[in-house]
Amino acid sequence: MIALSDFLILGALLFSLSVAGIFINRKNIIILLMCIELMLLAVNLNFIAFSHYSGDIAGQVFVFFILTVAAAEAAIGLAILVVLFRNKHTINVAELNKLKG
Amino acid sequence: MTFEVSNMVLALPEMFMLAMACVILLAVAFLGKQGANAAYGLSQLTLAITAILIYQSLGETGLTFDGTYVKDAFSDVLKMAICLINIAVLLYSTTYLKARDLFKGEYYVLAIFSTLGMMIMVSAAHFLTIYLGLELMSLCMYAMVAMHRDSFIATEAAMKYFILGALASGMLLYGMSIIYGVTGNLSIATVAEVVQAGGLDNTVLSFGIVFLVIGIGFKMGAVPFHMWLPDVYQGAPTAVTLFIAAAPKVAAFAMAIRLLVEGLGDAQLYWQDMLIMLSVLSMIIGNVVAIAQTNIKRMLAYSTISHIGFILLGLISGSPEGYAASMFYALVYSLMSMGGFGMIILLSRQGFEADNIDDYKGLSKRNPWYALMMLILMFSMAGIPPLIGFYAKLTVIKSIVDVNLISIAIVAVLMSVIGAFYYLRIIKVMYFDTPEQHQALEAPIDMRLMISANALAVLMLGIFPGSLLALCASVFPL
Amino acid sequence: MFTDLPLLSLLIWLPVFGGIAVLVNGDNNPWARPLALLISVATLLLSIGLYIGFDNATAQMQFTEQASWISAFDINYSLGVDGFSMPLIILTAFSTVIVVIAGWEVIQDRVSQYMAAFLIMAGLMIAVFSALDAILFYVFFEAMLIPLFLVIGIWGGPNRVYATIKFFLYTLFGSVFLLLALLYLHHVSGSFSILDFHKVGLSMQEQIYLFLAFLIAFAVKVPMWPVHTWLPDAHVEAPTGGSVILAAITLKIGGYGFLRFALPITPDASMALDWLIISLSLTAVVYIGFVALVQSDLKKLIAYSSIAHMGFVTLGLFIVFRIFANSATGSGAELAIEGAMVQMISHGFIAAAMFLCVGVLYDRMHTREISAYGGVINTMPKFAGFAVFFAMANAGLPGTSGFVGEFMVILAAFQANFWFAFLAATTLILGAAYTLWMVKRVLFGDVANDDVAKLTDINRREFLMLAVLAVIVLAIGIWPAPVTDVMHATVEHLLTQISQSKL
Amino acid sequence: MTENLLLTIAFAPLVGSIIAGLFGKQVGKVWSHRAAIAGVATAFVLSVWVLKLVAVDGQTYNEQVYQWLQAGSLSLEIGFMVDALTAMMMVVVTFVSLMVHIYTIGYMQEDNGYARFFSYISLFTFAMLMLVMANNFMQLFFGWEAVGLVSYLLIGFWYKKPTAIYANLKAFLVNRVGDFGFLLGISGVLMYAGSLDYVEVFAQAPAISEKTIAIFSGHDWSVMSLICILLFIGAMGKSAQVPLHVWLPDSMEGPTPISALIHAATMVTAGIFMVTRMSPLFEFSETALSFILVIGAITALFMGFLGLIQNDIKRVIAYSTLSQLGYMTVALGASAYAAGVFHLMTHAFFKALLFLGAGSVIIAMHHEQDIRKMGGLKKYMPITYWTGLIGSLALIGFPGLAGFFSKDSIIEAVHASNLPGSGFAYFAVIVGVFITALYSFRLFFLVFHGKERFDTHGGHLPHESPAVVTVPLILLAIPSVIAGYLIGSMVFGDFFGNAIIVHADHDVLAHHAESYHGVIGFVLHGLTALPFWLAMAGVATAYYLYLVKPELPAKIQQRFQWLHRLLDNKYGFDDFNQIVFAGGSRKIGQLLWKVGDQTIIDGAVVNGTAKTVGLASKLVRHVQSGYLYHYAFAMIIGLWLLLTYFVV
Repeated sequence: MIALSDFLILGALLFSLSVAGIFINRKNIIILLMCIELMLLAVNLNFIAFSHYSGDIAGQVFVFFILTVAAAEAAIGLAILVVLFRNKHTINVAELNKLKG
Repeated sequence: MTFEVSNMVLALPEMFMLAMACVILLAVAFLGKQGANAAYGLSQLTLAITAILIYQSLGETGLTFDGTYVKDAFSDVLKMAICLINIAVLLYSTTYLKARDLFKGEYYVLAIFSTLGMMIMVSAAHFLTIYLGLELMSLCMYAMVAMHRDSFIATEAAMKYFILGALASGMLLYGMSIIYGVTGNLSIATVAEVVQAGGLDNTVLSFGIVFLVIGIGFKMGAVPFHMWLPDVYQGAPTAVTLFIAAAPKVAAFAMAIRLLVEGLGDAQLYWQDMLIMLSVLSMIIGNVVAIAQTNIKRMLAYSTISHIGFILLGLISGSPEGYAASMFYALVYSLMSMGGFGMIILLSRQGFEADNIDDYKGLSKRNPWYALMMLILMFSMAGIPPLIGFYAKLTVIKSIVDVNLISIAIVAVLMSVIGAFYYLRIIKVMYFDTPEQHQALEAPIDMRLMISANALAVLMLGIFPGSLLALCASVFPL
Repeated sequence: MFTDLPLLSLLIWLPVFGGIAVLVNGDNNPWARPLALLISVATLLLSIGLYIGFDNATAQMQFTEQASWISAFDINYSLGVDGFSMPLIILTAFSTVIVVIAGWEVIQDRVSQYMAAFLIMAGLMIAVFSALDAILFYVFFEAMLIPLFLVIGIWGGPNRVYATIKFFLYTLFGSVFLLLALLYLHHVSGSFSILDFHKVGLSMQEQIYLFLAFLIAFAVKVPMWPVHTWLPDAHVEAPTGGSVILAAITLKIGGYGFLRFALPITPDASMALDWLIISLSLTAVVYIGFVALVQSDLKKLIAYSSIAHMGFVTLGLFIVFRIFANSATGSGAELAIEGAMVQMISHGFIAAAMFLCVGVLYDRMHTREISAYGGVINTMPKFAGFAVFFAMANAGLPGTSGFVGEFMVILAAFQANFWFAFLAATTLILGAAYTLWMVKRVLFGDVANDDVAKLTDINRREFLMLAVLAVIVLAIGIWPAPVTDVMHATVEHLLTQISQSKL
Repeated sequence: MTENLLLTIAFAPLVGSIIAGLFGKQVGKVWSHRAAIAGVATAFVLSVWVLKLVAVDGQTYNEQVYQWLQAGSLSLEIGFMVDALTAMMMVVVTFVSLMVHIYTIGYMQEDNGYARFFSYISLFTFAMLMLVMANNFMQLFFGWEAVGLVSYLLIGFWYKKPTAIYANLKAFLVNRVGDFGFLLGISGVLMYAGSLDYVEVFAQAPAISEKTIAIFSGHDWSVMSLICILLFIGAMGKSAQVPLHVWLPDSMEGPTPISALIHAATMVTAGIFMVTRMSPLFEFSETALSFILVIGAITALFMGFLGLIQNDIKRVIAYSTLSQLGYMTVALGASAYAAGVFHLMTHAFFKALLFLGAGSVIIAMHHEQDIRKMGGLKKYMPITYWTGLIGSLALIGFPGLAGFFSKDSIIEAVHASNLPGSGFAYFAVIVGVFITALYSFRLFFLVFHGKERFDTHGGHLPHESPAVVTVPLILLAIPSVIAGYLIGSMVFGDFFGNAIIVHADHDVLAHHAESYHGVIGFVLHGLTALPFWLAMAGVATAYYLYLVKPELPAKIQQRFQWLHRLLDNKYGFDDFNQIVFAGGSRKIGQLLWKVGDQTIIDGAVVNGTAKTVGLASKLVRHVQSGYLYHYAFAMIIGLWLLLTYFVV
């Protein structure tokens, strides 16, 4: 029998991983998008775990919504990425520094 | 069943707006070129009618959609405010877009959907509703920022905004999940009851609250979650900056109220100190860094950050007066920033963004009237009476003085003195320097009238702030 | 007869709306000047109505008006005057007329904006003196900065930007603490009425903090040493009219603030900290006296002398506690307070006159450097006559209003402590020294250079305004009773207020 | 005696002044001087009438004209008080003033400030009358400063002369130093008497004399001494007592009539008058009295020395004025107020006479003032000569002339005084007699006798001045001769009644009033007394040095270089003031301004703060690096902060 805390720890790990990915990765914006997806999944894991252990279905419903929104989010993100590439001909994070100060 | 249907009426404005949004979408899709004009007209119409609908239904309150959606005085006032603000915003931005062949229907579609998102946030009674509203609003805004496809900085700004926004909403969700875990509930009202009942694991609770606060802080743009704000404000086309700067702050404020006050009101002692940290940092960083700016959009971005610091003060006080004060401040702020960015649009034209402070040299000689309007707006932002900005500061500071947080009050007033400097610099440039270029204005008449009305409203509300203050006070019963 | 119409509101809003009217008339409109003059004169007449209708016998607020303004915080539009504010209101109305006349020919750029700024400012300042609601007071107290900021910035000298921003931030810095104090007082008293503030009881610690807040706010306005450095810069850069208003009215708001807020609201703290104010005031008198001696710029010199003269105001206001303590005869305290008031009023006229004199010279020579002048009396005898007269008034010569205030305060200071009087009295020497040395270098001697030789004597307009001022200065000097009689009752009331502890 | 009478006396000159001053251009020269003279003449005639009322009918007057100001229980008023002292002063002032007015017609003939001059001197007369007629300290101070103002204006009358405008500034400032003390004295009076009205204050005198004040903690001083000394400091300024005497010689830069009227006869004696008026106070403070005594003695003696080496005709007389003022002050110190005032009166006459005579000479010499370039004028200007002789004899106290009586009574009084310092004072006044005679006749001989050293401007020989000049000389000569005969009533009699209060234990006059048996006796006694012989010796020395052996003085000067240098730069007072006070205060000013205001307050604090904020702004903005991962990192920092602070 897996304890709730195990799920939570896993979720936390995934979350931390994705966050770390966002600010450690300096190469590729696609990776950032993946990290974001990962983060959402970590959250989903939390929700499901909680809803399972508290026997409340709402959490799992929430997850469905999150998944949908995540898809939309990814779409927008990729769209922006395309525009960006058209302008800059690169998707290197380190070159996004025109705006500063 | 009938009961259900009749109950749906509570959400009539949103449903109407949703329908219209789809209509506009189709119009843009099928009408092609003329689509833009139609879209513009329709969206203004939509906003106006929605405002009217809300006005009609004032006073009716209640829950619907299985308690995920609430209609109360608070939501009505804010939603109406959002619609009215956006009417002006669309008017301003249209001028801008037309001048730069960015005049496309998509802008309006996105704007209306985003507005819908804000309204949903305002009316949310459930974590899920909040999340959906938030995302609806944000996703549209990401797209709007990137709308100017050929602009480097716009796309860069969009990307930054998107990534960080997503990160923030991820954290918000994580926080929600924790709260859900602790309280076993997602409906704000029930969460509140559970928290009130107590006996929860405070560590975990505050752990969750931290993430919620981050989510709110990001949407509002509070230090240290503000990094996106200057870049986006500067990078986005002014029309979009205007849109982002005005109404969403109101929505974000509403989200803060829903989550922290209504949901976790009894956990106040946890989030109060966190907000104090954010607020003080925001006031200091915002005001100090703004001084060094030469780009007026960026300067206004930092000034926004400092204003957010002030808005948070009201929440910190944890009293109904305080919440009312914050709400007042949020509304006043969006009025002022609308005017500020509107003025930039007014003075800009094809190939000239008018976003450098030096572009304002000798404005009072070129066209004294708009210099005067800008002067009013700037002094108002600086919080000098008899302009509305002063009462905003007055009320929030009053609210924290009333809860004896004098030291924070002192920080606040000192920062407002530092802040006064960069607003004065704009006025100095407009009035004391000699003009460099003598281009006449190109803005159409409706734009001119609107901006004058906007600035004069700042003045008149400053002379008679009573009604607006009373309104804000009325939605937070003691 | 005057009490039945809302005189104070008229006094406030007539110039404000008049100013707006002038403003919308637009520049290069020939009517801008006459209209402005008309409005200012009308205001002056109204204010004289105030004097006529004023009842000397009572310390109650008179001509009171009450209307709800911001019901949410029960902030009211409540006005009223007593023996302290009434003379200052008249002074304001009068100075405005003078300013309008002074700018008649001199100002050619954006005339209507100039006139409008001063008219609006006049209204706001009258409102400051007549506001009985703390927030109302603060609103006007701050709003007044806007026109002054523009006046100095737009029509000012070469270094105006630095001066005007320094002036604005300096004063803003001071006044935000006033705001905090007012909010705190509302917190404890549950009302924004100043008169309620007078009644609310406060612990010593509260009083100390509140007093310090008041001190910062009003010390900057007065200005007291060491927060005085904005004044010389502002004066030097300001146009003549700006300097006149600055010296004649805005400085008085500081002194008025002490009378209206610091003393009655925090009597115990005032008593505990009077040594602070007294020492700062005496520093102002002596230190600034020496500084004024070495100024090479006419306006700077007069600005510094203003600071020194305002030192007498704050001194007079805060020696009363010591007089209570050790004076055999009771009249010392009244002397001190009334002396301070008279000093404020008289300084209003004299400083205005001095700045007008400098303005007259500056319009002709376009320099304020003392060294650029010399022997002006040869080419401008009429002007020299006035200049010497006002210089003497500035040096506190008996028979001029300049003497009255200083005399009263010194008499009173002796009753507080010999050394206070001793240091204060040094102004007899220092004041005479810097003023007359300037007179010697500017007016006397043989014609110094061709520019001076080319000077033309004052015209009818300049003669008029200087003559009017001279008459007033002389009149007050010879018979100050009419000025002081209106404040006896109010002073008595204040003294009873501050003599009973709030602890 | 009615209020209107007194008001007329005071304001007639003012009216004249206003007419001459404000409308001088319109009415023209002639009418301006007519107006002015008419005003003063009226004042004079009525003053004589008032004197009659007081002296003969024994009336006195003390009423308020109007209330100047009220504060609490204190009421400050403008009012008149007329008793013997006042009446006498009024007559002296208006008489001399009238003489000077007439004289001025001739003296200022060619000056284009003619009308202005008349308006000034009439204004002065008004101010002086207000001063002497005051019935309270406040009004006294009014007149006090007003005469100072007019003196300032008149010394700088020729405003193009650098020396003149230097002198008038100096005069005003030095006087202000005196007024500084005076005002403090008045404040003291108010504090301890609770009023500024003479009568009320004098009534309180005994009570006040009991009180003490701790100026420096631990040392209790007698309040009365403090007040009296402070008041006397005022007198030192006006009446040019060491060390505040420095302005008087320089004031000679003004036109000669002014030197006669203001800087010899009337204004400078205001101090003497004031102390006399305050005798009810001063009598209670022996400390103050001996302070006065010593100051007076120093002035009397050492200023006399300076007279010896001056070559400017007016400066010689100026120093003699200083020395005579010293005599009067000594008299006050010895409580011989009557004698002091008596000398004040006689001195007013003969010193005015001498000045106007000098003026007459100056006209004749075409405004040459150096006595070494004169000589032998006797035959050219007889009237000036004889009146000058009378004046000089009166000055040195030749028996029978006015100066003799007043000066002798002072010397006697000092002799009889037993206050600390009276010994020195007696020595000073005795030696003073010799010195006085010496410089007076040095001047006299150098100007009127000996060979003619002036250049005759191509044959233009000097000639007697016109009648408007000579008539006043004659009119002044008369009282210079006969005024002394009033001694019986004024000094030894009860003319002053209770205008002057003297305590029995130092009433020196009363003590040798006993030995007074009429004028003749006094004169005869004088012929045998030491002062007379000293005076004669002085005259003889002068005769020998400047007529018999004119080369001798130069030799002596060679011999006593150091002494001459010492006297020549007037004991170094001027240099000292110039360097220490004038220079010092400018240095302090510079220091406070540059360091205090500009460097510390503005530089460090005000602009320093601004700079700091600006700097911070420039630094902090670099945190906004523009890199996404930094932004994200910032958010993580925020998260970490919140977690660490508020969770664990």
